[in-house]
Amino acid sequence: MPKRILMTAQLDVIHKSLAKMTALISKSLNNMIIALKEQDLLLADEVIEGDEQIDAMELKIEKDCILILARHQPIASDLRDVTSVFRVISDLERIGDQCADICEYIKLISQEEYVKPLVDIPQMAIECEKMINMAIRSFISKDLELAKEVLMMDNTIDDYFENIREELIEIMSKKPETVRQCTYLILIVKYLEKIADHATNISGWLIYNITGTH
Amino acid sequence: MKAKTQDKVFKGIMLFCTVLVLSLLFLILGFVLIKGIGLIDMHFLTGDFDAKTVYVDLQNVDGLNIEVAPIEYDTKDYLKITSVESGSSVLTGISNGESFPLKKGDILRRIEDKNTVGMTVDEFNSLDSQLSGSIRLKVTRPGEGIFPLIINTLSIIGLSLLIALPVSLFSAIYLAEYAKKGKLLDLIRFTTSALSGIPSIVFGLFGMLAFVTTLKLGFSMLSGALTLSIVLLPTLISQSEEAVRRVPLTFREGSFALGATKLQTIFKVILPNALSGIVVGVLLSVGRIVAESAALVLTAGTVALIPNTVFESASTLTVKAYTVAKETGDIALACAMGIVTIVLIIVVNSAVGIIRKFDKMSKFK
Amino acid sequence: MSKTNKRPKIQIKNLDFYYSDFKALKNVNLDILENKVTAFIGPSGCGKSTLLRTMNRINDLIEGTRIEGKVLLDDEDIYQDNYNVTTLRTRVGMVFQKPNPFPMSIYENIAYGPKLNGIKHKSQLDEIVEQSLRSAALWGEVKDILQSNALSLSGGQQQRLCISRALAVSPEVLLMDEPTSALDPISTLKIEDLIAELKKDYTIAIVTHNMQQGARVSDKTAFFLLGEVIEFDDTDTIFSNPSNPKTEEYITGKYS
Amino acid sequence: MLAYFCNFKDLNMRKTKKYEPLVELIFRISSVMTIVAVGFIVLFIISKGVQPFLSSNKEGTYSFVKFISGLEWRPNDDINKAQYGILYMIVGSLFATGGAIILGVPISIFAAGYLSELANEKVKKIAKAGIMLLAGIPSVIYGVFGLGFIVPKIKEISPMPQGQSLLAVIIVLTMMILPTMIVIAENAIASVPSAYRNASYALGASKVYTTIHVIIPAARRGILVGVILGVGRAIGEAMAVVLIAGNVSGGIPTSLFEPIRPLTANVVLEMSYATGLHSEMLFATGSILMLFIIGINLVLSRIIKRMGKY
Repeated sequence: MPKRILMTAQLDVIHKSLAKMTALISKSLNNMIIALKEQDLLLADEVIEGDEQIDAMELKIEKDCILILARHQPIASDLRDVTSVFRVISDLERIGDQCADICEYIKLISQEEYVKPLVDIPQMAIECEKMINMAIRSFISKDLELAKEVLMMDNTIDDYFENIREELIEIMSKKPETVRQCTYLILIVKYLEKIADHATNISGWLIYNITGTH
Repeated sequence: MKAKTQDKVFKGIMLFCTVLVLSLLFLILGFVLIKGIGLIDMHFLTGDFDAKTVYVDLQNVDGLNIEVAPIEYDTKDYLKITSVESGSSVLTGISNGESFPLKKGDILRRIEDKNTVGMTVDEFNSLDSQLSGSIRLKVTRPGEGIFPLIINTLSIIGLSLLIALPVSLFSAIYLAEYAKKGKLLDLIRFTTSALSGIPSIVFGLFGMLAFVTTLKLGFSMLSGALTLSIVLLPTLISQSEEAVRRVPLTFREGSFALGATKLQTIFKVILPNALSGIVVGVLLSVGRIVAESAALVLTAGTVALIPNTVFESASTLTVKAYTVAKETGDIALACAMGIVTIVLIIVVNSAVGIIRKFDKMSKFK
Repeated sequence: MSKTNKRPKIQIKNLDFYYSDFKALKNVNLDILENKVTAFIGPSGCGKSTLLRTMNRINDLIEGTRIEGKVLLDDEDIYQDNYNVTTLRTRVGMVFQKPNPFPMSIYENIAYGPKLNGIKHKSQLDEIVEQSLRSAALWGEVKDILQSNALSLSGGQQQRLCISRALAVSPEVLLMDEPTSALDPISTLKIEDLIAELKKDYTIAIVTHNMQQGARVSDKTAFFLLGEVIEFDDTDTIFSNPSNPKTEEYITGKYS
Repeated sequence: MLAYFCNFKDLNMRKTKKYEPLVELIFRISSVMTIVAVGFIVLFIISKGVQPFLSSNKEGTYSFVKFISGLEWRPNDDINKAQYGILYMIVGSLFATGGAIILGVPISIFAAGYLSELANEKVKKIAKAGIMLLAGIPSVIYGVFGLGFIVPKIKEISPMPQGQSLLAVIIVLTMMILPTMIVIAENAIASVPSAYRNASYALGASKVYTTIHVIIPAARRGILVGVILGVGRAIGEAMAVVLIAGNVSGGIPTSLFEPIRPLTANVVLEMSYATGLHSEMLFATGSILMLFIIGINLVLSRIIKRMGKY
């Protein structure tokens, strides 16, 4: 049977770049969490700069995907493979941006004493990181079960978000001087919740890639 | 490099063979022309083949130029007419009731009761002036004219085509339009190719056995023509069938679409368009008959006269060329006849060429 | 798609080509890069096949053709006087549109070229035959039926046989004149895979009226229209972002 | 208006419908004519040819073995003095035909190859017209040419007193069958698909190399058909051969210069005046000739079929 050498070679290039990009994303996530916990200004900057590299990767993969569509007219499973990659990279890029935004806020409140020792937020962040990594792994290794699990985890993240948000609002209502820091913390938590949403998107695209349905 | 020399060698061989074959053509044509051209003149083309001797009655003998001339098949010298002036009385000669005008080349054997052997021209003139009233001359008109042979050839062509053409045409139509695959069709194809493989001497044997003896037609133009019609079947059938098949399918569909029946389509659409192919078949057959001799020798006989009826023997040009070469060994006369047959064949071939070219041009694919 | 600019194997320099008085090619200038696949695309009658056939001078066989300009093979003009045409054709092989194996055995077909060039002893011929069949990805399918008649093979197999026959004279360039237009889709893709393999050792120029095939197999693409090269560039550019509007029209199928 | 048309059409339909089957029957009958013709020919000749060997034959009988193996042909009204052996004629015919084929086939293949592949248009047209004419020339003219030109030439170099000989027959037969074989071989070679030529040139082969190694082998089926026709015409030729064969009355030829009496000559020479047993023996000679030709055709066409696979 014909092996369509050139096309499979192109697909490999894309998958390798994707793997590289996802590695960058999980590194940024991890750094972001550490920066959040230790209010490490240097690490936050590193994450922010790292985001440009992620954006560049996204552009390259996008160009490769377009070329393979133009040059090799992939169909059926190959087509789903390319289109799902094409869409997933925008989710990944968004995740990168959100990590950078979180770090911006971390920097803003890095000099202050945290209003309360952060326990839930880092926990939520770790939960997000786990979810993202699972989503990425499920996408790359095309693991349908793993992807479904990721979808389940979304609710836990949402609960975190509600509780932390209510807690912070309560703090703010009692101690007006903490309003600035708490707002930033609420924004950080909001970003974490959106990161989780992207994870579900990634899994959703994997499910589409395998089954052809959303 | 080795292939290069190999190329040269092969090219040399191929060129040599082609030149050899064409030189054969010039060799034969040259031989036949050189040997035979001398004999060809009006007399040769229009005269009878066999010499004949008659008694001619004349009022008087004037306006006549004669000379003493030896005759091939006779050692003695006779008086030969060199030319006849117009209006000369000899043109009114009568031989047993029919007019028999004397003409150039006739030999005067006797005048009244005097033999002209050894007579000089003056003696003849002085003798003739003494006589008055009607004079009787004994005259021999030499033969070796091929006029009857040409006529016989043409009539045999006509007769055999008359027999063979309808059968071949109907057979071609059947093969092209009606025949279905199967045993019968295979048998027809096999026998047609077998016919074209049988040598003409075997046809001659068959013709002699079937027509000459069994049907008691004797050595005659009819039995010759019947034999030939069988010889022609393969050529006529294959050419006509091919011509019919070449008529494009769209013609048939058009005609059927108008409600025409199969027969109407065949006669109104297919045959008219296949005409040129059929005519080529006829011409090729004419060429074959002109070249034919073996089949005719044993069936149409070797009499060099124009028969009054179809049941009398009639020799064609080639048959007589054979007998002349075989019996008298007269190469020159045979070659002269050969020239005429070759001319006929050239005419036929070029006609075929023209029709094929014209046919191509009128083809609209 | 590596962008490195490879050495040009064949250079076409302001080439005009005439069939008696019809000008089939007008001032064509392009380079065929070594070990790359260059595709010629364009509507039928645009001269793409004519150009291909000038590269091994097989157009010489057609009476009344005339050429102006240069065709350089390794910087040597193949149309200069007393240039040895037969050696040219052993260096520039050609595969035709309809598979045309000789009516001989598979072995004879492939051995024809080497024998023609003076290779005689059997052991050498056997080796060349196997090697050519392997490089045309046909060895597995025919190694036990080498003596059977080439015409008994399938269309795709016959075309690969013709390719291996061309490879048997170890050409440097392989010209392919619409090699798959007479083949079924599966055989077509097999031939395209073969081209992808062959380009490692041979420079390939391919004419195709099927744009998608051009996109799939080639590194460089030239778009022809009415005997002129409208655009010649990397296949990536031609098929994603062509500069000339006529090319755009053609490859998007809006060409009238 | 419409009514008129319908009426007209019905009339037309009824008229032709009636005749159609009758005319089609005529077509069918005429198509069978070739079978009838061949049937009668074989029947008549074989039945007449077999008679002299049947004991019931009123003209007297002659032993088939003596006929087939005899080396003397001396017809005689007195049955016991008559000799009707044709073995030496068969050998003569075979030698002559064999010689013509050995000479003719290579020449015709090479000439056809040149004409079809290497000659330019003008030369091709003229040469083909010339060859068509050669093919059309009556065999008697070949005989006359043989008698007038070849026989004297052979006489000069031949140890025998007269020029009529096996050699003369071979030369004339070759000249006669060359055009037929060339025309058929040229058609066969020309109809080899040009894809093979392109393929061969593209491999660097020259025109001549391609013609010799690809085109002619590819056309060998057509060429063999031409050879079969050539053989048929050579062995069946009568008129030309009679003039130059010498028609000796006995003895198997041991050299090219010896005169021979081919089967066909035997028939033509004596048929017109032969009677009774003598004429039946001539028919027997004819049937032997026919069997030969049918045999050769079957054998060679079998070869062609077997060659079919390439």
